[in-house]
Amino acid sequence: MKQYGWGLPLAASSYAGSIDFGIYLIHAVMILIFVIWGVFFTYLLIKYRKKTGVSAERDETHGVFKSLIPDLIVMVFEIVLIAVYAIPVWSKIKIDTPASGNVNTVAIEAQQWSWNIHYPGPDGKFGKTESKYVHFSNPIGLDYNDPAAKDDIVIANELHLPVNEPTVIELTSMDVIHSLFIPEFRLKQDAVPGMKIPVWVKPTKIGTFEISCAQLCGMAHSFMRGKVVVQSRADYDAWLKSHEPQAAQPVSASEAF
Amino acid sequence: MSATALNEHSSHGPNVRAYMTVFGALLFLTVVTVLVSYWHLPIKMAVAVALAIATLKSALVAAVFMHLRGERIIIYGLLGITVFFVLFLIAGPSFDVLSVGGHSAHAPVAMQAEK
Amino acid sequence: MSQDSHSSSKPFYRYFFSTDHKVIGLLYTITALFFLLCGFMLMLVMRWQLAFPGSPIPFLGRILSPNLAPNGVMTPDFYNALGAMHGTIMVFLGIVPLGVGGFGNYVLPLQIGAEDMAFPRLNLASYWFFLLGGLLMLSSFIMPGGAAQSGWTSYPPLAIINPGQTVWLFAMVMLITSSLLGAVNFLVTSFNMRAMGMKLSRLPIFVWAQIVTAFLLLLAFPPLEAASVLQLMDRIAHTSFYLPQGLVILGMRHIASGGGQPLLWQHLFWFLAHPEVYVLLLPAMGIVSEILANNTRKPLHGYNVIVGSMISIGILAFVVWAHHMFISGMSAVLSDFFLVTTMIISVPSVAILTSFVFSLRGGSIRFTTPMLFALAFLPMFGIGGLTGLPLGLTVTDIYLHDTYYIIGHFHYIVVPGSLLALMGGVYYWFPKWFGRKMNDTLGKWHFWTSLICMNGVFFPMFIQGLAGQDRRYYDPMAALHSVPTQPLHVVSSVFAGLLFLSQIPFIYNFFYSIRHGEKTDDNPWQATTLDWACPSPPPHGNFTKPIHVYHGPYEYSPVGHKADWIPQNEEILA
Amino acid sequence: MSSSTATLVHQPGESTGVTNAKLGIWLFLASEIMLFSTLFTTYIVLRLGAASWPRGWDVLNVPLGMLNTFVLITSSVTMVMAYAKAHDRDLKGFQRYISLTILLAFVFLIVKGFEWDAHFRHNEFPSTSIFHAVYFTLTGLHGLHVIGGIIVNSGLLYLSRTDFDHPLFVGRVEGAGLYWHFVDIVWIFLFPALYLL
Repeated sequence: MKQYGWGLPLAASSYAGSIDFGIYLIHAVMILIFVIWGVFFTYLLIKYRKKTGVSAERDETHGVFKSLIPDLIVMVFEIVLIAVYAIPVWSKIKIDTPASGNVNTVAIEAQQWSWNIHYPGPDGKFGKTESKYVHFSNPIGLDYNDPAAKDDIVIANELHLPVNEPTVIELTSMDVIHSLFIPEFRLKQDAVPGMKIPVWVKPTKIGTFEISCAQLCGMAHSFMRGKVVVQSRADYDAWLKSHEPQAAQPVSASEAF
Repeated sequence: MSATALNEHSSHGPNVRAYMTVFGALLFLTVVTVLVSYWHLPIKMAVAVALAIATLKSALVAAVFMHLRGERIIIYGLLGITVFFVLFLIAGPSFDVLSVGGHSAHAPVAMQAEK
Repeated sequence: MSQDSHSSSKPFYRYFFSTDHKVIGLLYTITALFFLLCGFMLMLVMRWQLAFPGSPIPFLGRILSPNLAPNGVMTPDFYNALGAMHGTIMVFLGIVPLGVGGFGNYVLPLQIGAEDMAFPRLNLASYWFFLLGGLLMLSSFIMPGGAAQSGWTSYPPLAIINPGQTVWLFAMVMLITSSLLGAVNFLVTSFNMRAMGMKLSRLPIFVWAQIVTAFLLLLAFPPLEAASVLQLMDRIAHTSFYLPQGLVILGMRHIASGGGQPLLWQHLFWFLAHPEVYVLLLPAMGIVSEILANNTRKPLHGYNVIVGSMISIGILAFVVWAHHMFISGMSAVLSDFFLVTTMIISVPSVAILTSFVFSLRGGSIRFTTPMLFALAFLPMFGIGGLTGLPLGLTVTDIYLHDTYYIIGHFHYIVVPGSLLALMGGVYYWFPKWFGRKMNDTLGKWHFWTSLICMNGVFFPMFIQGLAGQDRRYYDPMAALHSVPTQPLHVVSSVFAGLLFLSQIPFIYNFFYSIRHGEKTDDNPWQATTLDWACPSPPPHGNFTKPIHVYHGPYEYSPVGHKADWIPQNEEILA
Repeated sequence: MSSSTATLVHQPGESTGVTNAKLGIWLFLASEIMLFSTLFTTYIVLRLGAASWPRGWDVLNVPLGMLNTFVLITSSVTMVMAYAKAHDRDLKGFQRYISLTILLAFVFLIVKGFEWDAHFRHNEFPSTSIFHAVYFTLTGLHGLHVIGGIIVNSGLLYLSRTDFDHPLFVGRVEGAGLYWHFVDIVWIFLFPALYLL
């Protein structure tokens, strides 16, 4: 399937398939319901249009509740849809995110009009961030006195992920509400300032995809785009190594940027 | 049914004695609620007690001063629906803050207490 | 402004300060139609930018000041301002005042046989709060800092940082006060001033719709008023109800005490906004039921089902608000609860639509102009409702949230749904307002062109939504995944222009027919409800003879009777 | 007070048995209940989500708050006495009690003014902390409603000189009373929430 077109874009994450199934199923049912009602509607219009001499027949006794049977069928379908599909898949995607301890984790701090991707580096721990350290060369305000921050890598608008491995993204924002939207992964989560929201994804296809912002965040809301590069494990490790800060300066702004 | 007739029916006349007893009860309950808060009970207990006293006081004011006792069904229905929506209005966001506590950068007081 | 203000000679004084519910109803209708036109204009300018991003706007480009549109090309801020004001004007200044203020004020007292509203001066105050709030909202464009730019939902912290929001909040508080005064007036009138014999089971569906709408307005608006006051405090007194700790805005640390929560605003806003969308819908359903019953010459199918569904919509509307917040950082467990309530509320809406379609069965359908609008409402509201299913479902909402799919969904319910029904209402009650009929051929032209153009504007949005086109994008070409669907923007924009042109016959027809329309008698549509049992236009005090109601509202083609209708105030003599 | 409805001949009709004024006031109070429960939701949500929340005793002057509660309860009683007097057609008694209510309302505002002034003097403003923001906004909006009550009651006092025996006057006093008792109930919940917990 071409990457982008008129229909749904390429499905490139583990749960993308189940979301697409839901969208196609509901659209099929919707079109079916609309066609049936449409035919019935036009039939009624043609059959019961005003003919001279023929007056309307009053038939209030005709089963009022009998006419609600189609609604009942739709309601039963909805209840089954909720119980079997919506709640289980929703909890798979949003509720039981893998614990961020032993899984590959990345932190994304959205800011007005760019995504700061923050890798924990080899020690696997994120450095503390303080708003008072925010500086042009240190956009997320990493506190370099904290030992864990020494090896952290912060890159703007370029998220690298290993393929076929779940990654937990700790999503937050530094100023207004943004929304991380990666169409191919069917991933969308608002980045709310003051909240660190874990979102997980397991990419299934190697390639370059697009990050876009889905929540109005001011002037350059439509230009706040990033790149997701899904690589094999080896390439991913090589890329990470190439971006590690060489000599860890104690205090001054790191050149990791 | 001219307007004044309706008045007679619904509020069956004011009785001053009831007003004075409620007045005394309200003053007493205010003193009680202040004293109770003086003991620094644990937060959940303190909230429950304060809420109970406040609800009792407002029930007194509503029933006697606002003549809600002998009122008609439509007023009870109106207040019932409003209170039903108020419960949702308070429960929704509060449940959201409590359960999302894990996400937020500084977990709420309640969550900290349990951790 | 006592009673003589109605008959005093000075026309301006007689119209703008009369406390007669009919004059206020007409004022509401005409003002709301004017605001709808303004909101429509804003949308046209936006559509130009969406169809041809970055190209100078043809006529307007030269007139606009450089900071709004340097050499004709609009800035992103101005685009956001257009988007925010389009939403606010259409919802709060257009459809609600037209459906509730205009039709409700004029038709409700007539349909229940009352001489006037319970509190006429309160009614006038409600109109004046609406007019001043509307003008304040419109004037925010020329205020320093420009109009509000953070969407009609004005989510903080963006709404706290962006300019132009303070005037928006003041205007909103005035509009809310207007709606609250109106709601109190409607409820007291409908409960306390019904004609003799007009029991609740004999109320026309239009009156039921206005009662449920008034309840929604009465109980849902105050939370937004409180939330707006809090946002005003955040903007003016630098409190931080919605601002968490340590915000860094464009590199500068935001000096605020912190401790607030952005999600709090979303909860309070959507607590209003969802009942608000039912406030947009219910008057239209009331109008459709009146027109359907009248033009199928047969009682509505399942009167009790419709009234029961409307009441359950009124109650359930308060417990579904968070389906707008599935992916907004709200707790996922709460999303499951709101998923269930959202699916429950879809049942009464479908039940009403089913009853409307079954009402056609066995009727003798007259395709008058209002009937065309009412009939078109059914399939269009069907599309709008059905496309709500994937958005109500949490899982599919992950992908479809904040995309053009949502814009298509709610526009289908509001434009070919409510607005079409409201226009049908104008054609239906025009003879009652002015004693003259609107021209039919112009009406039919207006109907067919509007219907086609509306579908042309909004149907491509579903396709764009499925492709993931994001909402509120100044430059849709910026995102790679929305480049393939860019031609659809051009299609929508062309149809939007045609939709504007197709309104011209309606505007001309409306003002032309006031004086030169074909004269009609008091009841041109042979309708049974009480609003047609008084002269048109009804004098002050409405009914010339005392009104006594004997039977239900839609006594059409009674068995064994020559005439195929019996007015509500006439006995059924077997 | 010639209201326009009075001049129209009131056709006998279906009604709920509750006068228009009373039903209107109760509907208005229902929307006020929603307004103040939103403010309480804000208080609860912000308190639950806050890292730390000061105890009322340490930050606010609880004795003054208690005095204010007494003042408001007494004004509620004088209001209902004013209604009783109006109901029994006693003009002098009504005017005495309604002026007492207005006076007590002013006392409430003055005491509130002292409290606020004390905070301002320690330069604690709404923007100092989230607690102060909630405190000032809630008590401020409640104060606005008290001012509204003063305006309504003084309007009644002024009109009682001429329209005291107008049939609808007692209903209007009852309506003003309902509103005033509601403002008192809001304070009954506000006082423990802000001062004592």
